[in-house]
This record gives sequence, structure tokens and C-alpha cells, in this order.
Amino acid sequence: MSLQDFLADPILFISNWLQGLLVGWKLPSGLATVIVFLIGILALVIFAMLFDIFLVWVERKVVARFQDRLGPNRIGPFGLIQPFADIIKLVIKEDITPDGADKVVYNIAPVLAAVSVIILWAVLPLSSKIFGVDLNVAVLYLVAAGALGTLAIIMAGWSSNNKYALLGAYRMVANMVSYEIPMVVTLLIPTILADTMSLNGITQSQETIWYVFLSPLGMLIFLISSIAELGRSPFDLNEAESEIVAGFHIEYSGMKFGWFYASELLHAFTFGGFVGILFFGGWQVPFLMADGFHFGSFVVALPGIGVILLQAVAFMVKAMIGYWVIMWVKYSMPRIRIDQMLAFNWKFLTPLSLVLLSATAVLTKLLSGFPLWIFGVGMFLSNLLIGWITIEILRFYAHRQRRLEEPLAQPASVAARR
Amino acid sequence: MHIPLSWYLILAAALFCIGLFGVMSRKNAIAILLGIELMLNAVNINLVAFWRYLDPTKMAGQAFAVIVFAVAAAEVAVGLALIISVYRRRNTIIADEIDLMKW
Amino acid sequence: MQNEWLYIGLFLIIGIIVPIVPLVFAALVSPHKPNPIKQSTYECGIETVGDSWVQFKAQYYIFALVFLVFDVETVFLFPWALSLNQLPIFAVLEGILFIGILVTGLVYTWRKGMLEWV
Amino acid sequence: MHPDQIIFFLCAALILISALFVVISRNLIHAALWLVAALFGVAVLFALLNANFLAVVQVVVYIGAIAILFLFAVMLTRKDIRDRGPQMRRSWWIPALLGLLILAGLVYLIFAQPGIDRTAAAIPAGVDPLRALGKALVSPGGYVLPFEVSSILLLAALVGAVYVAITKKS
Repeated sequence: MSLQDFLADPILFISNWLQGLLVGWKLPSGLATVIVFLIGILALVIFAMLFDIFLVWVERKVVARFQDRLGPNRIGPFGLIQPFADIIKLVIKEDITPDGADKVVYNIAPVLAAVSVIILWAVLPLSSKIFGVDLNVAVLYLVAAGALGTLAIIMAGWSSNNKYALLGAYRMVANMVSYEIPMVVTLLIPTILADTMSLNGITQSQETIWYVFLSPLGMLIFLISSIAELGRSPFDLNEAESEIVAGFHIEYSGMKFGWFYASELLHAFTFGGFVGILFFGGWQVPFLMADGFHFGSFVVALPGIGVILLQAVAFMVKAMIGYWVIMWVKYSMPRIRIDQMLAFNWKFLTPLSLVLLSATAVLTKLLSGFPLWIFGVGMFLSNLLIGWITIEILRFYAHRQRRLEEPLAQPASVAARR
Repeated sequence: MHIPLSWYLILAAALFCIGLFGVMSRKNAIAILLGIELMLNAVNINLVAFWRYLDPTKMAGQAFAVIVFAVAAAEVAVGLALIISVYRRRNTIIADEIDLMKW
Repeated sequence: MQNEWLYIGLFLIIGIIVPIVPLVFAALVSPHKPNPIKQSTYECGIETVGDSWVQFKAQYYIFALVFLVFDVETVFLFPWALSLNQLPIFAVLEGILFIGILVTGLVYTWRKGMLEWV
Repeated sequence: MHPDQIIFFLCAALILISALFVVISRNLIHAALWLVAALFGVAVLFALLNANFLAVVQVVVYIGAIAILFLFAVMLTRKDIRDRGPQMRRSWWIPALLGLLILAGLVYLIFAQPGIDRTAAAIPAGVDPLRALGKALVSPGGYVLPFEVSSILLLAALVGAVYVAITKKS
């Protein structure tokens, strides 16, 4: 119990200190653990919520720039206070429950949507020492949380007693649920490479090489399927404004709508973070070890707290970049049709991800005895090869399709030229 | 570690009996399948409880629980496909009215 | 009971409380003046016709069904992926066989034209 | 009372009450949602039993796939969703009685077994149930045959379900 300990690992130090304090107050140690956990969880959740408010501002500012506007800029510096004004507006807005709605289910749905996102933060390693819990099935845990989110949307769509909402819920299942398959399959790739399902373990094992270099295709498939899982454009068929108005949340107003909106943003950011964790080394900073920077034999020593903070900053930056890419896709792509979306998943992403998984498993086994650089080059080349073959197959079918359509298209174009 | 094995078994038995009641008393075919799900879950509780209490190093209980998941999924897939097929033809999912095979 | 699940359970409880608090607060401060027109089903200003429970395409259901089978099978690959390092190459081939059976199902569905949105 | 026991009782209450609503609720969508609650309770039980993998798989497979398929099927056969008539058979008390009798018999049988009140020993150090499960499922001395057969079962289910769906279309 000294300053040294605090600098080495502040989180552990504070939790030990709190635990000691509570036990000193004659509380049973089990209860003390629970209270320490609760304090930690509250800190994490409140941080996530405040960050969520910040994300509202980021999202509005970024979409404005994409559309050549300024975005919120009136309240506070750069419009930073704008989200708080939004919240006040949402809170004092009348909450309307439509006729014929299934009231209980209708009210549970937005809460469940928010819960399904918040619980993801329980396993999110923000840094090597700052994380909720190092669950040994964390990779599947995030799929399970996604299942709750799907359920929330179906409940919202069903209970609103509205045709558009119901259609949104149906589309949601076709969308979110289909893309879960390539997502789960690409989640298997870091699991195989790291030989663990804990997110902290996956991050730690990327100390030597980030998995994006071993499996760039896996990263791409995961990114695409997580965008679909988030229900963001180009896969936002469940709330397609021009077709079904707002989809599953059409009848929601006030703070209930607010939770759908807030959880969507936090979900997008969290999945940006997962892309960072699974493929871009999470909190790993190049050359940064537990005791400071190592450039070959040249060492810059840092106290533990410095390393932890640097790691946390690295994670947040990576997650933010992932989130930015998701926004970039959202605001530059038009919405795809539902048949295209399903065909893209079932006829392209799913077979490709399964082939990639088989190749990864075989190569990991075959190359496990070799030095790292051979392993890395082999994995990378296999990915390139699979990608190239895929493109060739696509090209072949595209040519064939075009040949089939040409005789029909020719007369019209010839006629037009005359 | 402070829960006797018998508690789990009684819970599973009660869940099984509720599922059985649902299967036998409901008219709607989908509701009957819901009851079957409850019964399968009761089996899984038993399998996992025995795995944990008898010998955690032997994975028989968990392995068979995994297989029960597969069986449940297969049962739901085929069962619901049949129900919906019947619904399309006969416009009913009341189990008693689906009597084509009855003599 | 392991501590990690205790933590997740507590996280779940807090995760449920946190969204409810603003909702309760909003219910206290927001106005509440219902009237039949305000509460009617929103359909872009047009009067609602008929029942809300519209019959939808069975195709949605087919995709959910294919998804169910695939979901179960891919989830089963996780234990295999985790024990890959400790097992002989034979086990890898078993996993590939498993994936192959999965792909067979996909190919069958595809050939039967059930993956088309018609 | 030990905290584990309190958690067990809460969980058991959740499971049994939700299960009861699954079988008696008149609205089928509500029945399916109560099923979700019951399944979630079972997932908590698995976590209580240190079966981490099964706990998450329970949520992923049962809630994420099976319950959603049920909700879908109920929505598809919508004519019966708001069926105001009784959802039970007229002679529902016979199954109820039978269920109670079977429960009584099972409880009697359970307590007739020796050593039934044992508590679980700690999982031996060095045993990781997750990896052990993976090993057991694919090693030839373990459960590789049931594992592969289950995948064939799922293939058969997929083929059968798709086939049923096709004949319906024509």
C-alpha cells in the first residue's frame, strides 16, 4: 500500500483499498466484493453513457460534414452542449403509446435495446488493466448480447400495432440475423489464432503481430457483417425512411426513442472497438511493453499508470477510427435492396467466410512449428489467394451474366444511336 | 458449491412437468412445441448438473447438452416448417383439427 | 458461483436500472394529454385500414430457418477452435468435415432456389 | 443462507413462473416471450454450474435463434394470435393431474437415491472445462461420432424443412 503500488496498477490499488476499507467496517468480505464491483460497474457504465452523449455530437458533426453542412454549432463551443439540449427536449416530450399497443412489451423493448449494448462494456478491455471482467467465453458473449438486441427490435416492432413497425421487425430478422453467420465465423478466426476466447487474451496475443496482417479478409468480413448487425446503412432496411418511415421505432417518442437512438450510436462505437480488439491489437501500442517502450535495446521506462493510460488512449483511438469507418460507410453508401442484401450474405459472405475459416484452421496447424515471419507471410498470402480467387469467380459470373443480357440490350442501344 | 444436487434435479423435474402439461393441454401446435422446448431444457439442466456434481473432468454431461441443443434446433426447424406448411394448406394450427392421418 | 458471472450479473442489473431511470424521470416531467387522434396508429397521416397484423412473405421465415441451423453449427465450432492447438491434424480435418456438411446444406438450399427473394 | 442459494432460488422462481406462463398464457407471442425469460433463467443456472460455454450458447442459440423462430412462426400464423377462445383443451385438468403425479413420483425417486444431497466439489485445478469440452467433442476417444452425427442431423433438418417449404409453394 504505497504510492509505488498506485503507480503500478491504479485500478487494482483502488479496488484493494476499497475492499480493505469495507472489510474494516465489519462488512463480510463477500458483500464488500459486491460493493466494490458495483462501484466499478457504475463508473464504467456512467463513462459509457457520457461517452454516448459525446458520440451524439460526433455523429451529428460528421454527418453534417459529409453533407457539406456545419452541423450543431450554436450551443457551447463547436456545439458541444447540443446533445444535452437534445436530451432535455427528449425528456420533456410527451410520451405517446399508440392505440392497441401491447403496453408491457412496448415499454420493455427500448430498455432491452439499451441493455443489450450496455452489457457489452462488461467484457470490453479498455486497457491491459482497465476492463470489467476477463470472461473466457467473451467472444460468444458479444454474440449473445446481439441476440438480445435482435429480440428488443422484434418486440418493439410487434408491440407497436403498426404495419410499418411490423415490417421493420421482419426485415430486422432477415438482416441482423442473417449476417450473424459470417460474423460468428469470422469471430472464430481470432479465436483460432489466439487460442483463447477472452478478449483480453486475444489482445495480449497480438503483441507480436496484429491479426489484420494475418487475416485481412477476415477483418473485412467482420466489419461488413457488424455493420449489418448494427442495422446501419447500407444495411438499414429495418428503418428505411423512404420505404417504411422509421421501421420498428416509428411509434416511439420522447426518451424511449432516445434510447433506441443512443443505443445505436453506442453499439456502433462498441463494434468499432471490437474490430480494434479482434484485428488491430486493441490496447496494444507498437513497441510498448508492460514497463515502457522497447526500441530494440533502447528502452524508455514508463510507470505502470503511464502505460495503462497510453493503452487506453490507443484503444479509444482505434475504436474511434472503427466508428468513423462505420459512419463513413453509412453516409456514403445508398441503401441496398433486400434481395441484394440477402444474396450478398448467403451467396457471398457466408461461403467465403467458411472457406477462409477452413484455410485458417489448416494453415495454423501446418505452420505452427515455423518461425513467426513464415507463419505471417503464409497466412497473408493465403488470404490474398482466397481474395484473388473470389474476385476471379465473381468476374467470371459477371461476364456470363453480361453475355446473357447482351442480346436483349443490344437492339435498344442500337436503336437509340440511330 | 453450497447447493445440493437434489435442488437442481427437483427444479428440472418441475420444469419437465410444466412442459409436459403444456404439451398435453394446449390446442395450438406452436404452443405444444413451446412445451417441448421447456422439457428439453429440463433435460439439459439435469445433464449439466450431473456433469458438475459427479465428475467435472469427464465431459459427457456437457457434450450431450451440446447435442441436445442440436436436437432442439432440428426439432424446432422441422416442427415449425411443418406447422406453417399445414397452416398454409388448411388455415389452422389447432392440433386437433389437423387430422388428415386419422382414420 | 464464479466472480466473473457475479460481475456480469451485477452489470446486467445496473444495465437495466440505468436506462429505466431517465424513462421514469421523463414520465414524471413530460406532459400527458392523450386523445384518440394523437394515439391512433401512425401511417403518414392516412387513416389506418384493416388490421395491423399483415400477412408477410414466407421468405422471411425461410431465411430465419436456414439461419437457425447455421447458427447452431457455427457455435459448435468454438470448442473445436479452442482445442485446435492440442489436437492432431486429424481433429482439424474433423472440423473441416463439419464445415463441409454445413456447406452441403447451404448448397442444397441454394440449388433449390430458396435463397432467392421472389 | 448462502448467497449462492439465494441466487438459485431467484433463478428457480424465474424459470418456474415463466414456464408456467408459457403454458397458460393466452396470447402466443407472450408465451414465446415468457419462454425467453425461462431460457434466460436456465442460462443463469448454467453459469451457476460453471458451464460458461453452455450459458452463452443457451442465450445465442435458444434466445437468439429458436425463440426468434417461434416469434416468427406465431406472427406468420397470425389468425390465431388473438384467438379469444380458450387456448386449453376442455379437459386440461387431466394433464395437470398427470403432471403433478409425475412430479411427485420424480421427487420421490430423487430422494430415494443415496448421496443426493451432495454438494459440488471444486473443479480440479488445471482443468479448463471449455478446452476439455472441445477436446472431448473432436477426439476419437471422446464424442466425435455424436458430434458429427449432430451436424448430419442438422443437415437433415435443414433439407427437410426446406423441402416442406418448397412443396407448400407449388
